Amino acid sequence: MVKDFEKKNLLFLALICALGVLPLGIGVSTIRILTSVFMYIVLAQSWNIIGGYTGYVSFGNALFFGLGAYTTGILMLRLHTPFVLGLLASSAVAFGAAFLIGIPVLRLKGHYLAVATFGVAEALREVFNNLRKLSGGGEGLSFPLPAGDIRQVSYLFYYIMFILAILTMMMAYYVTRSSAGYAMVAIREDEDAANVMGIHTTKYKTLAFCLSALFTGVAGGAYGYWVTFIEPNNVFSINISVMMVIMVLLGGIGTLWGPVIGAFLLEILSDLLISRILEYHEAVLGFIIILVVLAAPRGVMEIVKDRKKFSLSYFLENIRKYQA
Amino acid sequence: MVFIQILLDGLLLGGVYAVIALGFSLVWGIMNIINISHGAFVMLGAYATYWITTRSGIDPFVALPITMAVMFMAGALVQRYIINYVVRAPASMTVTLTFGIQLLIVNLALGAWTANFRSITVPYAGARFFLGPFLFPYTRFFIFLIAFLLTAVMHLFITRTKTGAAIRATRMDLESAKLNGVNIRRIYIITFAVGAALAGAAGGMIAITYPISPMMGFSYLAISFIISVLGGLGSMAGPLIGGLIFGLIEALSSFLIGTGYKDIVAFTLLVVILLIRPSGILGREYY
Amino acid sequence: MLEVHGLEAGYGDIQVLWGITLYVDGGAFAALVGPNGAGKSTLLKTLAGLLQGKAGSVLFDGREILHLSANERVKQGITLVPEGRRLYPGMTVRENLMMGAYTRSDRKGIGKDLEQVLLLFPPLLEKLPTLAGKLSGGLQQMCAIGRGLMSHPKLLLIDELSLGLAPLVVKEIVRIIRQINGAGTSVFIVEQDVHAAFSNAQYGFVLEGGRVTNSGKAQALLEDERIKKAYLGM
Amino acid sequence: MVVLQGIQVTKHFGGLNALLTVDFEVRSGEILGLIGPNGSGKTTLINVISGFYPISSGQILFKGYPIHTLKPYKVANLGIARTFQVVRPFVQLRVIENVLVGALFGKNNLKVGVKESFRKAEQVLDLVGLSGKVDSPSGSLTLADRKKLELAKALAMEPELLLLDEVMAGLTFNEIEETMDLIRRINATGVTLLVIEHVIHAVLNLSHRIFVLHHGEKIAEGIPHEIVRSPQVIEAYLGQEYAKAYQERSDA
Repeated sequence: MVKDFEKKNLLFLALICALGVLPLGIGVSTIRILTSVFMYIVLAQSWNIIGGYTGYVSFGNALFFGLGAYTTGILMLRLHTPFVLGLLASSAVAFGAAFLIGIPVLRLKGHYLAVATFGVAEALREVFNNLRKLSGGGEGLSFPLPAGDIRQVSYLFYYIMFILAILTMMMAYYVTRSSAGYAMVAIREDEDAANVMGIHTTKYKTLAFCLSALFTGVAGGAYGYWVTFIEPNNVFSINISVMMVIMVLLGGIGTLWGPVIGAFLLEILSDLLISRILEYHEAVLGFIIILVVLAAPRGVMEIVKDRKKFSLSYFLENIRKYQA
Repeated sequence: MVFIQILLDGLLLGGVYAVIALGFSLVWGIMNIINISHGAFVMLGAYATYWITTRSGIDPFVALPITMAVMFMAGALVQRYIINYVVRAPASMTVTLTFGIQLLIVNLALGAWTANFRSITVPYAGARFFLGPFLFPYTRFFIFLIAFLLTAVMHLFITRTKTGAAIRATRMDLESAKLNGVNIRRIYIITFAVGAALAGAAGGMIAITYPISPMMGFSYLAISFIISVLGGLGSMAGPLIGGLIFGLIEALSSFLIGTGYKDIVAFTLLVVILLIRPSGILGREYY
Repeated sequence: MLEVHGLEAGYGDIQVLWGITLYVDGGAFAALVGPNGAGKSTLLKTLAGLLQGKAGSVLFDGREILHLSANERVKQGITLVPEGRRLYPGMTVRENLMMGAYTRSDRKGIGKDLEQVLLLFPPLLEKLPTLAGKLSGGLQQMCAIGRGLMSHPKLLLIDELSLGLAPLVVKEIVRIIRQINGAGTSVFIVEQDVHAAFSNAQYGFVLEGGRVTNSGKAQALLEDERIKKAYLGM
Repeated sequence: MVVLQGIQVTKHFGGLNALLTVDFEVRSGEILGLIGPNGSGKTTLINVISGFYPISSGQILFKGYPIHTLKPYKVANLGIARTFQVVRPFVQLRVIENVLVGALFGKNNLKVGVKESFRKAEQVLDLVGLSGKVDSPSGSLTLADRKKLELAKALAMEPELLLLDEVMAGLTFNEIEETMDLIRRINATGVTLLVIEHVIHAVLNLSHRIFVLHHGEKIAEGIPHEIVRSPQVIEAYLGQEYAKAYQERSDA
């Protein structure tokens, strides 16, 4: 048992070290893809906390990404604050927004919650489209350019997103092993039963929402500085919200490593598709989404855990499970 | 005067919105599925009308029933071979799945028809009539009438026909419906296909008045959300009244605060109604 | 008419019925009683096709129907009046009754059966345009049974007839059911109220812990001390 | 000493009186049996005590403190635990994690850490006889084990008052015997119990006192042996006619 644990930890450490030195040996475009993978690990894992562990399926988590991006951007551009301070502010703004939005919205469930979170994100997108003075409105916002040559800049963002991904993973790891984590899962499994066992459900739902906002906001800020130009229709996009959900579903909802696998697979795949069949890559993505939801809604993790399951009958059973 | 004309324009537009939301709220209410691909179906309906009109030269209003028939078939196929397998699944799955369908349809359409805007030109495009000092373009006025007609037909279908009764029965008590011999799967196919046909009709109506492109659907999805929540899911009149109210609100807010803010008002309204009264302003307990 | 052999069924992994064997003859009035949690409703749901039986056989008119869906069984002539009535609350009484005839297309026959139902349950007549959700419990039960009759069943299954009804109402409804049975429809009722069940049926079964523990002539069962024991444990 | 007291407790659902001016008291250290035919309001009573439904009128006092306005989690934090008639395990959690949730929250509510709560959960599982299934997924348990788990979840909350809603329904004879024994052992540790049960012989054997609900009203209260001889009770359970016939037979 102890040995097993150590082996796992060693493997994990080795992986971190390998990823830590990896950029030194690869091209800028590959670094870029991996940076993007890390960013989506942050987003997917963060969504996993509210949508996966707590069972409150938000379709508006992009709003934290957008808020984070604009917070860092506005601070850097208008107040010339250092980047790191911007990121800290982004985390605070996202956390605070989640608190204010979460208390009323998390009373809703299922479809109503999905529509409400989507509605809040869209409303905010429109607000930023109209805040011309502050955010540049629909024309977007240009960040100051980071110093250094292309390679140095790509290192910078690789490591920023890498660290964010590790931090998010650690948060998920520790939260799910804490009493709060058990409260969240209990709420997902049966909210009424959780309530009669003494769990202040509103408190833990809101906490989960705030935690899911925290690093999403930071990632938004880092993303803005990375791509140097943001616009509301891009950073508040429903596509970002849905990507979080898809990646988690693909990897395995409510599991620690599911979001990692999902983010990796989908990001690499969509990159391959873009380079091969640019025009139809989103159509193929749509097709993959349909396939995943129908045939493997509990994701890759379930098959990893039990390899015997990898058979046609497993997929057929999944397909039949929810039919009318 | 200008103010009243703006309200009238808003009402006319509200008719189209009502038809967009009619199919969406039907599927949501009966099958408990939020069909994210509804906007894509609207777009397909617009293109169907466009192609029928431009290729055969028949009047777009005549093309509407053909569009609806085509979309009915398309909807039936999508329900039978895709949606049917997630009908009992949680929202995370149904929403994601229909998002995937939307992505697939829109991007295939982009590939096939490019992102360029197209429009149908009818000889009577500019024709209008006056009622007192107020101006009514013929096309929009007809579309408004058709919206009423479709709502009325749907109301009769749901309340007066045997299939309509079975649809309501399925909604009210699934087990009882099974015990009465209702084939639930068939009911779902009909419901979704009718929803798609209505989306098609809405798309056709939009194609007559506005330029269309494969990307047009998404904003109509958002409108469907708002109107369904506004009107509630309990009746066929809900989307009509919700659509008219929304048309008015949109016209008013663009006039009073500015065009840029109308969507903020709309989405804020959506969230506020959900929080205060999730069953909608007109929502009923029973379908 | 109905022969059940070694029927096993349940929900998901949880098995509730353990090898049920029973029969209902053509034209018979049979009853099944048992305490809460014995599996009575599960048995009826399995017979009506709402639940899939896992093993055993269910023969109806000599045909195996174990794997037929609920709507196919209705067409074969088995109709269940479910526990708690389960009317369509937002539909009128007339609409509810007509939903019972959903599988039929013989207009004349349907009209005749509607008349028949209204003759059997006169209080429903003036309530035809009323929403079913607004009826009293007794009227709801009448409407539910009427809805079941509208499918013109050969075998009518009734779950928890007396639940939540005043004794006089139960008596009245039981009288009507005997009338229905007298007209040729086989009736199989499942009840908690032992007396309501066995004082009217010809023969009956006792279900305990998912198994049939006793069966025979209804009158004999009524006097059997073991039943009281099953209920009151004395 | 009275642990729980209900004064004129009434609960309407629409026009239906699920509970009508019910007075009751649960005394410290006792097992109080609550019986009544289907639909008599037993589960509703547990639902209003545990804060699931607000009551329409009346009062419920726990150790003299009014609890009828509290949310369920508050009631639980005060030391009242309940089980559900249709068991509600957290299906995707292991057996021990289900119980852990009770130990973490419940009456202690975060005063104990995760590690210690795991130990507590193990003890409770030992007590109910599930120690062999600690790591099983709770969705895979048999009905009898699920019932035990439901009990364990409530026990781990370290309640002063435990409300049991038909923990024996659907169990075999032997399993019922086991459960009765378990309930006695729980009671022996000082926990007061209010037990709803349809398996009458079990509740008669188990309870110190019994009260009977019928159509939402209390129709009898007393020690077990008196209760089963009460004509009202026999009538409520088996119907008027049956009661009459039985009376005649036993007279003869």
